[in-house]
Amino acid sequence: MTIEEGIGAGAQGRAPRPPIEIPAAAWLALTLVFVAVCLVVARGPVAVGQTTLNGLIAAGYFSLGAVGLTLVFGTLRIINFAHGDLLTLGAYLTFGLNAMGAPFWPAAAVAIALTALIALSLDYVIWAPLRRARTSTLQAMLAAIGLAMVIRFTVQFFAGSQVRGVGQDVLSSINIGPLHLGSLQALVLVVGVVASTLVGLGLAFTRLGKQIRALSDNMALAEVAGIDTARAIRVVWIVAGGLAALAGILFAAAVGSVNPNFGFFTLLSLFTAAVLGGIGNAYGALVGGLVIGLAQEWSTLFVNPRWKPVVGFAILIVVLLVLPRGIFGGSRERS
Amino acid sequence: MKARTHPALLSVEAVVKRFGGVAALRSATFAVARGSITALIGPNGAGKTTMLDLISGYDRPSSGAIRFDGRRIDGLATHRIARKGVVRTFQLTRVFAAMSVRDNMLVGAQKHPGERLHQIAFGRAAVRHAEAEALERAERLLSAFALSDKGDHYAGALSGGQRKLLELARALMAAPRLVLLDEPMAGVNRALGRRLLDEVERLRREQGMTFLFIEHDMDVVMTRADQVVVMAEGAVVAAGPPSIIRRDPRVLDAYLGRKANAA
Amino acid sequence: MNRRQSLLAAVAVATVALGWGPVRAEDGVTLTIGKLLELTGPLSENGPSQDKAITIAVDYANQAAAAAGVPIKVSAVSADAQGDPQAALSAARALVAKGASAIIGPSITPESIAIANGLTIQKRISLWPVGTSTRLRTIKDEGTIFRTVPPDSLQAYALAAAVVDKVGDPKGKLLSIAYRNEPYGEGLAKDLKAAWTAKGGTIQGPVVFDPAQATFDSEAQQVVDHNPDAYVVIDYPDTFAKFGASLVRTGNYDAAKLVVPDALAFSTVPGNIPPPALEGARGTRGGSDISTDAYKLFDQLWQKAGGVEHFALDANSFDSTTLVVLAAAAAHSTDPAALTAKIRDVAKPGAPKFGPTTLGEALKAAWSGKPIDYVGVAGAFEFADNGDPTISRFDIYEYKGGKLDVIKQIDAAK
Amino acid sequence: MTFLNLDFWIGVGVIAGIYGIFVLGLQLNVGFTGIINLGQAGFMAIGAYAMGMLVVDAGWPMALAFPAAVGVAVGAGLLVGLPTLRLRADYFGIVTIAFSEIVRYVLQNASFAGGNQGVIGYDAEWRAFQSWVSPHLKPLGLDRATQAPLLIAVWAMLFLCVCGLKALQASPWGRALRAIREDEDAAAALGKNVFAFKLQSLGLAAALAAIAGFFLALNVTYLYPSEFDLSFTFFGYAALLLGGFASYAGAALGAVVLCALTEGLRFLDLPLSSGQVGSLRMILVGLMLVGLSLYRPEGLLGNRSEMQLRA
Repeated sequence: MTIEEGIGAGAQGRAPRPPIEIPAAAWLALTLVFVAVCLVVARGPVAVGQTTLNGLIAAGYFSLGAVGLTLVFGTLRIINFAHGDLLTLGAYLTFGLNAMGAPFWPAAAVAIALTALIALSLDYVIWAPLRRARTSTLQAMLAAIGLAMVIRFTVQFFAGSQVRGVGQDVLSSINIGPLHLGSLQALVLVVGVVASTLVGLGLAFTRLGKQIRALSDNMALAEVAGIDTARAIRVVWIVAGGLAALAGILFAAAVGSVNPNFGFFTLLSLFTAAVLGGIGNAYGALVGGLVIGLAQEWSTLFVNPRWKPVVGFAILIVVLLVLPRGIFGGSRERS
Repeated sequence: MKARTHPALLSVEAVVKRFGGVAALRSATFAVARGSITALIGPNGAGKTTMLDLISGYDRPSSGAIRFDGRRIDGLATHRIARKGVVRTFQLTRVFAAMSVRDNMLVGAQKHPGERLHQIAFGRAAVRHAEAEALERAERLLSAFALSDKGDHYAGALSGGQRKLLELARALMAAPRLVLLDEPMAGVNRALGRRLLDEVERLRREQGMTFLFIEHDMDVVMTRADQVVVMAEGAVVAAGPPSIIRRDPRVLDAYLGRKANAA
Repeated sequence: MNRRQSLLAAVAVATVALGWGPVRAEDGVTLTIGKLLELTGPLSENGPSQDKAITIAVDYANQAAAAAGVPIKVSAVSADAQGDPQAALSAARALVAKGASAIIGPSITPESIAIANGLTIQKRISLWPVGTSTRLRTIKDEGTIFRTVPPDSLQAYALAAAVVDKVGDPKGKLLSIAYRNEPYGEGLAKDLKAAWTAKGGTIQGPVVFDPAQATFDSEAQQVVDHNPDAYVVIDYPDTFAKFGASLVRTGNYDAAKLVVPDALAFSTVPGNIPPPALEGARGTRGGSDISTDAYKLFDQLWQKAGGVEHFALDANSFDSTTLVVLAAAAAHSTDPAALTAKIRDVAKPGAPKFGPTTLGEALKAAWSGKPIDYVGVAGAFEFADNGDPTISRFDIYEYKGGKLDVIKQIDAAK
Repeated sequence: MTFLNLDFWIGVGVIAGIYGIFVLGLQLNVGFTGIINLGQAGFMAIGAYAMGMLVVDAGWPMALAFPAAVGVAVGAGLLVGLPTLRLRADYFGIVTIAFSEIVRYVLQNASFAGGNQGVIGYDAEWRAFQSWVSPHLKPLGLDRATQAPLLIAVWAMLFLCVCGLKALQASPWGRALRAIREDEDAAAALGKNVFAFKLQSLGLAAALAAIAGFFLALNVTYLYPSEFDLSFTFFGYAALLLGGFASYAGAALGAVVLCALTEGLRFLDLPLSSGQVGSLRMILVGLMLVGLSLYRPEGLLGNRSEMQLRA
């Protein structure tokens, strides 16, 4: 991209994209409603209602986990394979503090702060040097794969690989007529929606948010324009690390029992949600999570649930081919 | 039916290009005569580089047509247009930094059998022959641009000026019919600049090549170009031989930014 | 002998002299057992409990041998199979390199087949896999593979019998089947479906769920739909902790209607499985006439050792280890091939019976060369020629107050 | 000495050779064309399963099934590349991950590929050949080693592939590929059909993955979906990074060093529980990956100057 085009593009039309693409969101909502109606006709309201609720819960897990991932990926161009293990780190720090006598939720709050701090210090130790050496996306990806192993197996070194009960009440559920959802699951859903919306609003309307979005569009340009990129990057890592820990803790509490692999196993679903929604877009993570969650749960109405994981991946490929920048990413754009 | 040889090798007809909401090009129209050296001038942001991008297929026009030798090329992919004999250099020179200067040149060779897997396996003689021919052509061009001693150096290790010369020499490897140059003189010292322009004139004289180049240095434009196209704010405001353009009031307005009435 | 062969011979002599190689001396036997565990990778939740089960068996055998005056000392070396057949093959070789005379584990069939074909069959090293897939029987193991886990075909009959015992005549009765997407579940579900429909019952499902999912609510709903007369869920403890909670949350799940196979048989239910998911449920497990007190002893040893809770099929690893010790005692040697040859002599049908509570006498009898029939915690073995246990006796147990209580024994062959 | 066990190190040599061939494909894609192919394990699965099913279900001789399986994998490579190679590099990487996971789940759930029961019995001809060859290895003292013939076969194929790829890389085709890696747009402006070259590169990488899959199938004698999960691709990239992004020989060396390192660590006996030793092994591999990316991104054989020019 030549300088003239760069400045031209920056100034003329492609200012950092407004957070919500009104048409895309409306178009998507319509499709989902339409599909839901067809399903009700085919499989009856209760079955569809319940699977929709299950889909929303899955959407809560995916979007809460994907917000931090999409923020880092969008802003710093890092395919952070270690993000899943930040979820595990948050959960196991909570177990550690809990075992030392702290009650569960206060321990969780401390664990979230600790994980955010660790994510931040990892930026100093690994990501900042890589940025300074201007290494390729592939180099950063390999460092992320290595970091993922270091975090996962350090947790396993101390906590052991056996399955561990989290001890929260996974049985209590809320009944809406014939439908039901676990109360902890409802918490995950609410926190997932709230977190991605808050981050979305923060990106859109706060000064810091605009700086972070400028960062994601063109780091060099942002620096030239006088943005304190170091501070913006610090905030990105604190938010991403904290949200990852929150997601990990709620996931473990709602699921009820985990082992150190759980963060890594959900990573691909988080990627799918982030990429589907459009990288760097917090609402995208919510929408991406919603699309996959609903599609996977709805698929169980027609196909044996053994195919659920394939549904998620198939949707990712199809949407990426049609909208190469994800649902909110907008149309084709030169790499 | 032999292709009718149009008077104009390249004709740009009412080309518009919008980025998001803003029009970088507002219906530009001009022609480049066969065998001519045409300069494309105008203030920054006039859309000159965008025009080069559209002609070379790096980007697509929003509307309008671009014809080369009578046939439309504005929908074709870059490599298809290049194979028709339209090559370009970039404003920020783009050499293959981690490859040797000689390899950079050899990549420029066209229709090289060695680039097709089945030829490597079954057409080994043709490959050797084409490679020898390409090597000989590369050496000739390198010496014409005073780069023959740099053959084995990394292209990335060359100075800014030398890189520009390499990029041009590489473009000429393809024996092109139309060469698009994006500020070829930028960063090149005067002596080398003169040598480059002499080489351009020699190629036009000996091989009938046509050149369209973006240039800001007015005395180069006035002495070397036989046609000039003036652009401002995404439109062509004037076109013609340097002697007329020099006196045309619209050119002055274009540079001073006054709202000149379009050509 | 060219130079190369003499060098190899010299190395061989050196190792024997230093006591690392197989020893046939009269004074005593120092047996090394190879633990092939899933310590990292997708199945790493299995590793710690298998490790503990084998370690307990080794310690218990050492105590019993010392008490009975049998000169055999047992130690163990471990290696990580990583849930990947190639890594498992290399891990098995590392165990043999560290002097292991037999290999306990790995926990999935692909790894067992890779190790058998790549190493243990040719070197006649006994392999004690936990996997139950029928594929393991298609390879010619030349008597080197032994399984203390009952084959799917037998356990499927036991499961069907357990359900009949609960709901009575299968005609017109709806059985809902669900299993975790892997060989263990698939094999058992197929045979159970055949057994149940053969008795006139009808089947719902099988619902197959992928262990790495975030939620299992839709799958759980399908299991309890149409209010079936009974459900069979074939799963491992880690996923069942999540799946069980989803079942309870459906609102119309009754644990008393649930029947589970031996992978979910624990003397005390692990803490992470919500009690309402299993309380009152029934299950099947390899049985013998000393089941109850053998299991009590195993549970005492397990609780006394501390550390991880029960997981799947840990009693089977305990028995495999004990049988290897007995075979080494019978063979007076730690040479893998000699040990392998004696395994059937320590589980010979009709020979005097011994169990975990009488391990000292069993070791003495084995050391003196007399054939014995060792009955383990997970049932009697008496290996068929393909290494599967022939005994078709199964315990039907019920969970009361989070404890496993054997309520009945049946013979699945009939 | 338990550490110098011949059988063990022959086994490690076989695994290193399989990874070597697998990584050559990655080197061609990443090192020489600039496409981040994270679906290599998927192509390997397609190659291995195609061979297995052709022998077991269709009764083909292995000598025919193997080349046919490579062809199937190349076809899969082209089919995947056609719609996706125009995506941005990191998006293409993620799509290829999705592809390789879909392949794994289909193999596990579809009945045609044996599902959870896998595929077995395809290696009868090879085992016959192996038992015929073993005695002839007596002069080398390898007659008792279980996998010696496989070791020789794998490394012969690896050597062949390295030579073939080196010749390709020196050809104008290879030069065009490197130009595309340096600057796609400049290469296109010189008349190179960038998309076609990338597709050929991906197809060739799929062929190499299939060859690696063939030898993996012979090594483990039983095809099962979890043998081809993402960790295989990640481990391959670790070997590639270790070897350096500049040469095929470097890629093969990276595979050998990494396998020798990780398998050698099995003899680490520390006063820790077996679970902790297992975790420690993986932590060390992870630290190596991070360390290499930070302090020696060009790996063992790559040259730093070339990388700096490119930055």
